[in-house]
Amino acid sequence: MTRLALIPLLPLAGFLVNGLVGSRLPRWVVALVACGLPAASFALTAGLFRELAAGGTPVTETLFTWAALADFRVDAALCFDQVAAVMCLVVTGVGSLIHLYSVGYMAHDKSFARYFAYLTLFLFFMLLLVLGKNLLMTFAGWEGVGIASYLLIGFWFEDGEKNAAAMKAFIVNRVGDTGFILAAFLIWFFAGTLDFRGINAFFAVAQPSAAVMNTIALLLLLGACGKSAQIPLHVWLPDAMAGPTPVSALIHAATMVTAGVYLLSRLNGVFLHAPAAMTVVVWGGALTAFLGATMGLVQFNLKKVLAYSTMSQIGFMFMACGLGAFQVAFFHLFTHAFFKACLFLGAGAVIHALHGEEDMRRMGGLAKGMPFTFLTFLFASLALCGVPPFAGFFSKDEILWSAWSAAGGSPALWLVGSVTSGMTAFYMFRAIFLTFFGPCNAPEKAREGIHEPPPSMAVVLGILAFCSLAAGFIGLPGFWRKALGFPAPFYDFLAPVLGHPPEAGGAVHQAELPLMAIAVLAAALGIFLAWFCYSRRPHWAGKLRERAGVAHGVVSRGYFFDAVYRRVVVRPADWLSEAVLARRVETALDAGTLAKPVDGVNAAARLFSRLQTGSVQGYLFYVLLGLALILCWGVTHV
Amino acid sequence: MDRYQFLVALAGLIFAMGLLGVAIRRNLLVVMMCLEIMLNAVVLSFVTFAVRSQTLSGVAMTFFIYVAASCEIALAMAIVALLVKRNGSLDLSAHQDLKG
Amino acid sequence: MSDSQAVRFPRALPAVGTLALAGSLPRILTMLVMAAVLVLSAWLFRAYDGATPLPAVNLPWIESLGVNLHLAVDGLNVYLLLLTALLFPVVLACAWRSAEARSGLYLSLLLLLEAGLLGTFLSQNLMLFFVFWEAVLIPMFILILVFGGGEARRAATAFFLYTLAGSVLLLAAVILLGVESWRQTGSWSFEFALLSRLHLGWGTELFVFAAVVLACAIKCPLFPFHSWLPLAYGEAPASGTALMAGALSKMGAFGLMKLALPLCPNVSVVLAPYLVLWAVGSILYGAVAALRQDDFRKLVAYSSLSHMGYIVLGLFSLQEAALHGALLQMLSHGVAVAGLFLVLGLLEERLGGSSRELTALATHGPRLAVVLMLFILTSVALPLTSGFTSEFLILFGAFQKALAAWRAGSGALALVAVLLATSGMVLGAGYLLRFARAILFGPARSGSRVRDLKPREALAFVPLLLLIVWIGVFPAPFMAKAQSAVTQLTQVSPLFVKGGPGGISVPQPESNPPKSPFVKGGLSSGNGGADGR
Amino acid sequence: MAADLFHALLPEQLLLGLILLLMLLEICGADRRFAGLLFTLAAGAGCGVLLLQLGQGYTADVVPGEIRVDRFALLARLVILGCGVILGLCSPAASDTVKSRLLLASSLLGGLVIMVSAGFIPLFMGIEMLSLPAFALMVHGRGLSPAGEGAFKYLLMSSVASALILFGLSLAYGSTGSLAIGAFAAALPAGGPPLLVAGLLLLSGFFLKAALFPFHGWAPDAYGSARLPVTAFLASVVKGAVVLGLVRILSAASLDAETVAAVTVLSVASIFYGNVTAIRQVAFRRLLAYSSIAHAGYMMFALTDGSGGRTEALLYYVAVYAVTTIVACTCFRLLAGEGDELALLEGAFAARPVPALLLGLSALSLAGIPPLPGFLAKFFIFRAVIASGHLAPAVLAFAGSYVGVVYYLGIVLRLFRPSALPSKAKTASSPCRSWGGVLLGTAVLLLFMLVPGVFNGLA
Repeated sequence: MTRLALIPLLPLAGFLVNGLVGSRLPRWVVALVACGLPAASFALTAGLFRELAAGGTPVTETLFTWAALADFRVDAALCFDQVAAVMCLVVTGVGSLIHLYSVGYMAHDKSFARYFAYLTLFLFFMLLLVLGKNLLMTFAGWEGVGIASYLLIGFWFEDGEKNAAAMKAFIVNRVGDTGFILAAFLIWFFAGTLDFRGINAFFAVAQPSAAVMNTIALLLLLGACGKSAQIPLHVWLPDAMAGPTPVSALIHAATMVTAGVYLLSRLNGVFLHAPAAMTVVVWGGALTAFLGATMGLVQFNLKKVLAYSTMSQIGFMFMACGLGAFQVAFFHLFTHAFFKACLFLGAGAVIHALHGEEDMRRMGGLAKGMPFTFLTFLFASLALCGVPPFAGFFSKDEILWSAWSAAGGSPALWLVGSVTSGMTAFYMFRAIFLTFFGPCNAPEKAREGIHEPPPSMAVVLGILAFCSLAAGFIGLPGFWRKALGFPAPFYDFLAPVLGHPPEAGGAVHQAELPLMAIAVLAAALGIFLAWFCYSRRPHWAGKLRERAGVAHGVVSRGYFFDAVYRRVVVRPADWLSEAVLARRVETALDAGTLAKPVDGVNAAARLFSRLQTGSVQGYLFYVLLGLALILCWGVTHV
Repeated sequence: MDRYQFLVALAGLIFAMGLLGVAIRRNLLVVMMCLEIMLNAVVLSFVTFAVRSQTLSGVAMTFFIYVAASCEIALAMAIVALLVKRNGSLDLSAHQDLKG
Repeated sequence: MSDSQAVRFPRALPAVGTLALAGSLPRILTMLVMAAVLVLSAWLFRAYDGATPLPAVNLPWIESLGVNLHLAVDGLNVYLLLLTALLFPVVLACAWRSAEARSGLYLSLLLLLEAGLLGTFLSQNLMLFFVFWEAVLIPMFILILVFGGGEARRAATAFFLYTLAGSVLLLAAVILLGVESWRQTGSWSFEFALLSRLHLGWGTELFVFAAVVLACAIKCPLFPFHSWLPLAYGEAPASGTALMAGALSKMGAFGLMKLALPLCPNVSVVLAPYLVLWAVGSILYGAVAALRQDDFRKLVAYSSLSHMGYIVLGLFSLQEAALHGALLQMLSHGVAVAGLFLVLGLLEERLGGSSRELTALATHGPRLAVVLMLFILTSVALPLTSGFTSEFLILFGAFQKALAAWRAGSGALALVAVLLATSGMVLGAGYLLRFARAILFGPARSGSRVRDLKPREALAFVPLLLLIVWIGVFPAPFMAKAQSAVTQLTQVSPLFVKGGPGGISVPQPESNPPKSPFVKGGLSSGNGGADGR
Repeated sequence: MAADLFHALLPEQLLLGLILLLMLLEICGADRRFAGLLFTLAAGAGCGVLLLQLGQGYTADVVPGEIRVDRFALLARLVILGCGVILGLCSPAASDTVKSRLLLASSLLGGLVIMVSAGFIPLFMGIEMLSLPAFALMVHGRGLSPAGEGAFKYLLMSSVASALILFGLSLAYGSTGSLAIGAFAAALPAGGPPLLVAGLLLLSGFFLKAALFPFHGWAPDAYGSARLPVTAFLASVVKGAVVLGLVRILSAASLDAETVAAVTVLSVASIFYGNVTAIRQVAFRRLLAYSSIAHAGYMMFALTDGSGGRTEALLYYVAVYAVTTIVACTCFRLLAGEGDELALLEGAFAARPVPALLLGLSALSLAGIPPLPGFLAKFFIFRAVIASGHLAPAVLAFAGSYVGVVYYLGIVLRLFRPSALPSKAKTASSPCRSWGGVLLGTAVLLLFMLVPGVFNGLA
């Protein structure tokens, strides 16, 4: 059992221990197991990463043969190459931190062990997804992650609403998974292998036809959209906030939602040869980013704001992938994991302090009560808005730059990106001002309860805030690399798998600086507007809302996606099932096959038994009749 | 149409009359008699064929037919006596209790 | 003890058990008998090397007509042998505390049922197969009748007569095959090996195929022939329903695999796409019907209808992976649906049948809830469970075949069907999670009488769950067992298309079928109909 | 010659001796139980002798042209006598007076005579000897009950049948010149119009005696009115002897296409009529009557077979059908005593499990559900029918038998699951002897199930 296999198996062991005997163990043992095992697997990942970074070759390990048929052979195999290393680091790193954070957050919850069992189960499936060497292993992780998120979203299952949200999440994910599985079938039909390396190699050499390539790419995109909550399969993400906040931090910020980007980057061989699909990815990403940001503006629930922000940021990543700049998308994924997790955990601390209150209108003025949380929240927000020197600036700017300069990109695309990042800044700081500044309109008795989160949670917030600050420097954009002469280790590390970022010529580099400046200006403008609307003139927000009127209504109802799905999908299915099938078809079938034949036979029985009149001479008449018939038959035929 | 065919035709005719008699007549005793008529018709045909084919098995059959017929009539009369005692009438249509 | 005696035991033991049970010996003896059968079957499962069928009993029964008691373990029935042997002890363990477990009639009916099922799966003689195929009806009928719910009389009669209607034609087909063997080889024989080598005319083959498909479609059941399903599953005792859904429905699929494919290869190949469409219709119908079903037993019954559709889809894709998937699905669905019904049975037994109180199980009976959730997840085809392995292989194989057929220009019917089947997985998730929500979650009720699962009862479910995870994680050894039978079935179809670029193009189906079998001289004039390729 | 005569017809001699003894007992008014014992002894000895002769493969031309003992004769007589033994054991001591034993023995003797006949004269005598005691048995000890009416109807129709057969025989005699069965069977396929009419008349006569569809009028009334043991006797031994008599005449001759078509139509009609009407019946004996009409249809279906194997199939069918009917009737009487309504069976399984189980199993066997012997019997017949190319009629017959399953199922339903209304099942007094009969019958059925080739086996 080599170290690579241990990485996913340790969280599985954690799940089994906490799941089976967790309720009987004391809480500290459960916490130890839950935090220790992911940490151990983080250590293992770091060890392997160090070897890989020091010029090592990707480690692959075949556990066993899953299916060995005459022509369909697939093994249960893991592969630790550059892309997997980065994802593994993020998953195990952020995962362990969130486990630590959860110990404090869920301290007083009665099913403590069950929570950690589900969380480690999620880690196991995510690692399976990331380390999978072929599409089958990744799909196993893919759906496993779906069921883990179902269990975690519906963790407090007494409340029917939460369970409905969990169900919605799983079913929408399942729609995406159908796309994924169909793509896998198509890939096998043409490439004859499910192995990532084999697929990329095959499609690099022989592309059956543009239509086939685009179909495969679009099906993969459907799968990615399902998992990464991109339009049109994004409706489950806001409802997924029903789960505990650390869950949202882990699943709906750092790891699961980025699985889509991972899949796109993994199968870049397919996407690079499907130009039509690439444009769909780009504009899909851009549209999601923009709509996500607009929806974020109108939210009052703190976690929902962050959820829409995640959706928007991943839209940016999809945009980068669509432009062929997979490594840039990856870098943004890397940095986003840190600051978005920090934001969610910060929000968790706030909600924890206010005993479950999530509505920003009943918060305010928490900066005084929770200075440290406010500071980490501020750091992460600045990173998210792309203010230098925070990590977000470097990764988002690189995306905007490739939006401008890359082959698929165009100034219009860049403009959408910039406007969205401006809006991002606005809604983030709107949240900050509503939560941390201004009068504290929390109910009386809740006010005294406002306190800094316990040290276990604070430490995690600190680390993540620091990473949001420091993570940017390992992937400097082209201009700074030239100016400061530092190399970009992140991109160099990913080069063997995802290739180098598009090395624009020297002259074009000059254009990068003004774009960067514009982006920063947009962010600053967003922050100023938020400050102006929400702390200087709080009543302006109300006026703005009336004037927006119809637009505000549309946006706040999530562009009617939910309503459309309910009317187009859910209600017809129920109608079909209840009105048509249950009432008409089933009863018709029952009557047709069970009731009518029986009545027919009984009627025949009544008719036949009337033949028995009781008179002998009647019987004799039947005999004569029979005899006559036979004789006529005999005579005519002889 | 030599006399054998005539005789056989006659036997057939008598047989048919007996059969119709059984089927139509109401009176129990008359029905019994018609049965006997049918058997006599059969005896006639047997004898005719015996003579035509100059073999004696037809004639032997006649004896057995009469043996069987007499036993049958004896039993039939006993049962008819039972029926008449039960319903008090010789009319066949009175004995129709079993039906359905 | 050589292999041959070994196989006879699983067949004879239940029969012997029945006799012992007529007396007053308690259920312990039944459990011993069933456990012994399980041990033997597991030993046979391991001993079967996947290629040479394990010969067992071969006593002549009706010598003059070539009907002999010929039982053997081969690739096709090795899974079902394990499934049947596993289900019965588990079902009895779950029904251990119930009232019926003390009555001698119940126990002997269970043993008769096991003997009949094992006989059907193991028989290598067509007539013997038919005899067991119908003989299984009697114990099941009496089981529903005596131990069923209020509507038991109607349900039992509907079940018995509906299933029997299918076998009216089947008996005629079986005898016709015997006649063909007599006509072509001079001596009467019903051995499968010999019958599959017979050269049937198109008319005969069509008639036999139609008869077999009709009988199996009722038994499975498939879409239009399922009216007896909700009735029988709703009224039978929990153990009876678990066995019906778990093992009896597999007889339908087994019949298709054992009779339709090998005995009527030409017709199977030509009609395969239509049967694929029919199977997918059944999948979708079952799934949609289960969506709004609030009676839990009927919901699981419709889900079983849908999953049986997957098996038929796998069988008639005539592709290696799909066939493996279908075989695994028989095992996996058998275990999962039996588990679901057993848990429902335990709940009904605890709540005295009032389904109104059957909610918020997760709060009142956490262990029971976990077991139920695991079975639900298997039915949802979650990876690392056997449900995923089988449905992935079925859809994979069906897709490859359908795409190859479409690219070769013989109609996109099958491809559309497979796409619909894949979307069936979303519907599956829909109704099963709705079922989970209705029964497991929701606000706790005060004073609910649900007693949680006792360790001894949980022990009964452990083998089922182990099998589910084993097939889910590591199915390769199972597939090796069935490899010989699957390759033999794929030989059936000359249209077998290898995956990968430039698959062999699909030759056109041979000339249109000549006159129908019912014309008086149609069949009797030697082997009528075209003599195929 | 004399030894040959004695040894060949030993069972008949034994029965004759039994009849004479019974007459003596009747005269000096001896005890009933002794008569029952004597009857069983004689019939049992007869069976023993037959088995011995079968073992030796004994054949004898006792009276050349008239009486011939061959393998079929031995087997057929074994079936008839076997049923006689089981019936003797099953009928309760209370109602089996010496006279009823006498009538039973003489009717059995008639049955045996039919089987050994090689000429039409002994055949005709056998048929009459078979039927007349049966009428007497129906009215014996019933006073002025409707049994008399049932008996009269049966008698009338049976006499008409005999007349028809005789007229047919005379025409056959006319064209073949001799009354030997062999000559008639040989001439049948080639024969001109007179032989065709003779054949049809003969067939109609036998169909009337076997109660096939258009000729079935008398069966429901006769079976419905007689006492249960007598109904069992009528349905099993009398019907069996008639069918085997027909087989004796036709032996292996395959009928021409027209007759086959006519017989097929009648058989299918008879199966459907019998099974469909039986569904509405509420009285057990009338249900048995319609079931026997349907079974007559199955049996006559075998006549359409042209591929050989008909005689073994029919022997097996008659044996299984007869024994199953006797076991069913006896179990019904054990459960419901003298009552006749099916409602008496409600919940009988709970009260008396063993007879209820046996009644259920014999009902399912009559319905033809495998693995019970009833199914094997149907399988043998329809194997021969389909082998001679009649697939469509066979499917129709299977559909008819499927419809029949409904009322057999009704019996099993009532046995195992009492419907809501309270059942007033009163337990009849069951003398130990009838248990012997039921167990013997079940043992024989088990033998038939396990060794179906019993008739081809006994070379």
